[in-house]
Amino acid sequence: MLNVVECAAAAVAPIKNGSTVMIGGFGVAGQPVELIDALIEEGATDLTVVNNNAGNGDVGLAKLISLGRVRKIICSFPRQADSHHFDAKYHAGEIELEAVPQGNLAERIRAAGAGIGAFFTPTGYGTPLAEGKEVRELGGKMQILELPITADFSLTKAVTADTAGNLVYRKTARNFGPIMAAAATHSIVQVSNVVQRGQLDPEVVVTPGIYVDTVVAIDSPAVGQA
Amino acid sequence: MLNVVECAAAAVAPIKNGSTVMIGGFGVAGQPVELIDALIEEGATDLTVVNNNAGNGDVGLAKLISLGRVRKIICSFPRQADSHHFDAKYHAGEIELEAVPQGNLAERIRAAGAGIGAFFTPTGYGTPLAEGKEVRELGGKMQILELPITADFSLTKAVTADTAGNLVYRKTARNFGPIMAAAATHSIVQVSNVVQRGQLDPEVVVTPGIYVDTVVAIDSPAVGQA
Amino acid sequence: MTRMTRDRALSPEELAEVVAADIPAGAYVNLGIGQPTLVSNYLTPEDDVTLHTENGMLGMGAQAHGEEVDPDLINAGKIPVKETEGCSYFHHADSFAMMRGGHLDCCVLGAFQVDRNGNLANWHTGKPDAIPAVGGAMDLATGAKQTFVMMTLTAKNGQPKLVEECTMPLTGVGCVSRIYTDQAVFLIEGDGSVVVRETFGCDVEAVQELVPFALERA
Amino acid sequence: MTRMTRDRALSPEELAEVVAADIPAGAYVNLGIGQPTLVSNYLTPEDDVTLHTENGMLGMGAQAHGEEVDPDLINAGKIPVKETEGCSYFHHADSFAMMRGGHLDCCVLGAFQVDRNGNLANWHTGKPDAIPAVGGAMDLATGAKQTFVMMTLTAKNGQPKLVEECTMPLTGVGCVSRIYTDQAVFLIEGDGSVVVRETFGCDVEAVQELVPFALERA
Repeated sequence: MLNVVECAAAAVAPIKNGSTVMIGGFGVAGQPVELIDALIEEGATDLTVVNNNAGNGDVGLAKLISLGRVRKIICSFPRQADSHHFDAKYHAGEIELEAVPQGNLAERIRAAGAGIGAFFTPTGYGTPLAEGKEVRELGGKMQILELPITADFSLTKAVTADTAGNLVYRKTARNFGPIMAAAATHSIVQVSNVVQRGQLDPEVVVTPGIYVDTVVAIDSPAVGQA
Repeated sequence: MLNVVECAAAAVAPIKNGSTVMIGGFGVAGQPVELIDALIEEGATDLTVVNNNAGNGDVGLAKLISLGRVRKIICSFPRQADSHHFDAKYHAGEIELEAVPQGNLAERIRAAGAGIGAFFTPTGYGTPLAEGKEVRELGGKMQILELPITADFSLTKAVTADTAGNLVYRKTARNFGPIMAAAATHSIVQVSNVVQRGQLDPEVVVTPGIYVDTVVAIDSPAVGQA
Repeated sequence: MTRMTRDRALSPEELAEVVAADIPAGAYVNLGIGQPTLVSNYLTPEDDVTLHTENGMLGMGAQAHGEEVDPDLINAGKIPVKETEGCSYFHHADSFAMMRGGHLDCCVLGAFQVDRNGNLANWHTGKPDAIPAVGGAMDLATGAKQTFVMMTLTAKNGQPKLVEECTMPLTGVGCVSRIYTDQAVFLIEGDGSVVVRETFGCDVEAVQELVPFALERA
Repeated sequence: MTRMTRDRALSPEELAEVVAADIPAGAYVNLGIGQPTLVSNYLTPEDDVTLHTENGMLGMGAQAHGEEVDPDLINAGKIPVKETEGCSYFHHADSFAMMRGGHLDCCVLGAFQVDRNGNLANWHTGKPDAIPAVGGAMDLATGAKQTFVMMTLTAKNGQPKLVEECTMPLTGVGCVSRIYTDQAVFLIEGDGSVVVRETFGCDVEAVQELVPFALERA
């Protein structure tokens, strides 16, 4: 049942040491900035984080990493121009990295939400990222076996939630939001606004409320107009 | 590139003997009635059909079966009160049946469209429908290996297409439409109306145009109001 | 919640009311075709239970009648239904992913047989000439967090339906957690033991006579 | 289409124009980050080419500037872009399913190395202390119907980039079908042979000197 909370701190309060936390967003689009900040404040450590990247600059996920709170990161693209906090921890052997092709990352997250125990994919076959993985020829293609990525919590961002927990997103900020909310045992979503049941057209709901545990409305800086 | 044709006959003309054809719909909702009728007229035989059922009454898929045009059917629920044409052909040994749990049917169709070579699922483990399938314990559950269901053609129904091929559906008539259009090499869709590019909100498109090859606008009997 | 005392075997409607009372507030639930559908009649708005139908809808409403009927809005039994506020639509793979991914709190299914290990047989009588038709039963039985069975305790021919080991082809392995019958409610413990939670119009001894293995008392 | 004759090695912009001319009308295309992005400048409305960006959009438009910038609308390189008429949005798994399911007609990628069997290395230099960062490159290389590479024929240090066998960690196996370089366009035949389709500002002999295996002539 949906829990609508008053502030980001209350939303992330259940996250305990040792949790696996999926964090949505691709670049700034869909990044749950205020939830990440609340997680930094809240203090949970020894975290495994699932994100497309490994933090940028000095804030958000980068700050969480710099504080030594992340034990392991599962992502597709850790190395960036401004991923210096991750880079330093990685070279110091203080953070574990599981680098995953972005499509395998998305499909493995989807598999966790969809009850798929494992799947074969051609992506990654013959590359260092397939080392140690089971290989099989299927449909005339060499494929590797990939496992679901599950999580205790997900932190994602949508634009509007209704009081049934249904979510709609905005443009490319949708990205990992729907699949992470479905994959996590406890999904936490920040939205710009919460409306009453019946205010969202059932045809356009992207994430049905069954996947949403906690919603918090946060006044985000105004976004541009399309 | 999208091909908008004038009539159902032109839409199904490419379907040749021996083709595998997915047909959308769950009950009457989403059933591409006019496309099925055109396929009956068009004459292709030795077909493999993928549908949730095996025909009802004396029209549509039931008629196609009664005419001896279907070599094999892949479906979840063949036996119904009015599936007498299928029942007769089946008991006469004149049609091959692959009975698939409905969720495995949907997921196997999705896998074909998504480039997944095979997947493990708990559904069906320990049942007669898993006989001969590979079994493995994953995530503490016994699971079976399922392969994608591909098709040469799909016949589905949506409510509106734009000239880029984007589709939106109506209520529970959505059902198998999006996954069948994505899985088939050549997807054929009947819609109630075609609008210009830009007339559908990009946030609410359910099937992006990349999955749609042929569209035909057909005046269907008016549907009820929500 | 106070358990009602009853002095006779229950009608399907009465049993549906017992099942409805056991569904937690706020739950997401799928009710199988047939007798389980009756459960929806005993869910109140205060229960805030959301119904899933596997043909692509969450927040399914009551059966539609007359002018409310919309051919594009039906349930898994192909019966016209209505919307509820807060409902949503999705395609078949997303709908079954919801079920198979363990997101439904509970499903209620009918059964031919259930055995002491929670194995379920409800899709195929096992007759050699029967046409296999499974629909979504295997996905529901295996995918929901809890699978409740609603059935009569014995078949029309008097044969037990709660058995030592299913003889009919299985729908799912070890998936049933509770059995609601006209004469008693049973809890499947997972270690082969089955507890009689309550009886209707008879005592545990009478129920025991209809079940071919030793039952546990609550 | 008439092939232009050129009398010198091509600039990245000129090469992008060559690639654009080879993309069939009506194609669905993904352009990799960096030099491949230039190709979009040479696609005309008449080409009716639809661009995919793996962060969840089909029908991606041109780069956004000034007041057009919307932080919720970016491409895979995290650069603000615009919509086109007929565009659509979807989540990451749906976006990669589109790519991995073989629905894109073509993708254009940069490369560190390509070898005669179409193996591609473009994500990792192989240095032991390098942090592996692959993004969507492996999905694109393996998933698109055709993978085109755009690169200089030799690295800055003069080393060949079209090689007998890749020495850097692979991105994909046998996935490249054409290589567009500043000095020539190559067709990968799949049997280990590589055909020089055209040269820019040099003859085939000069190109052969920069490639460590025997090339075929068109």
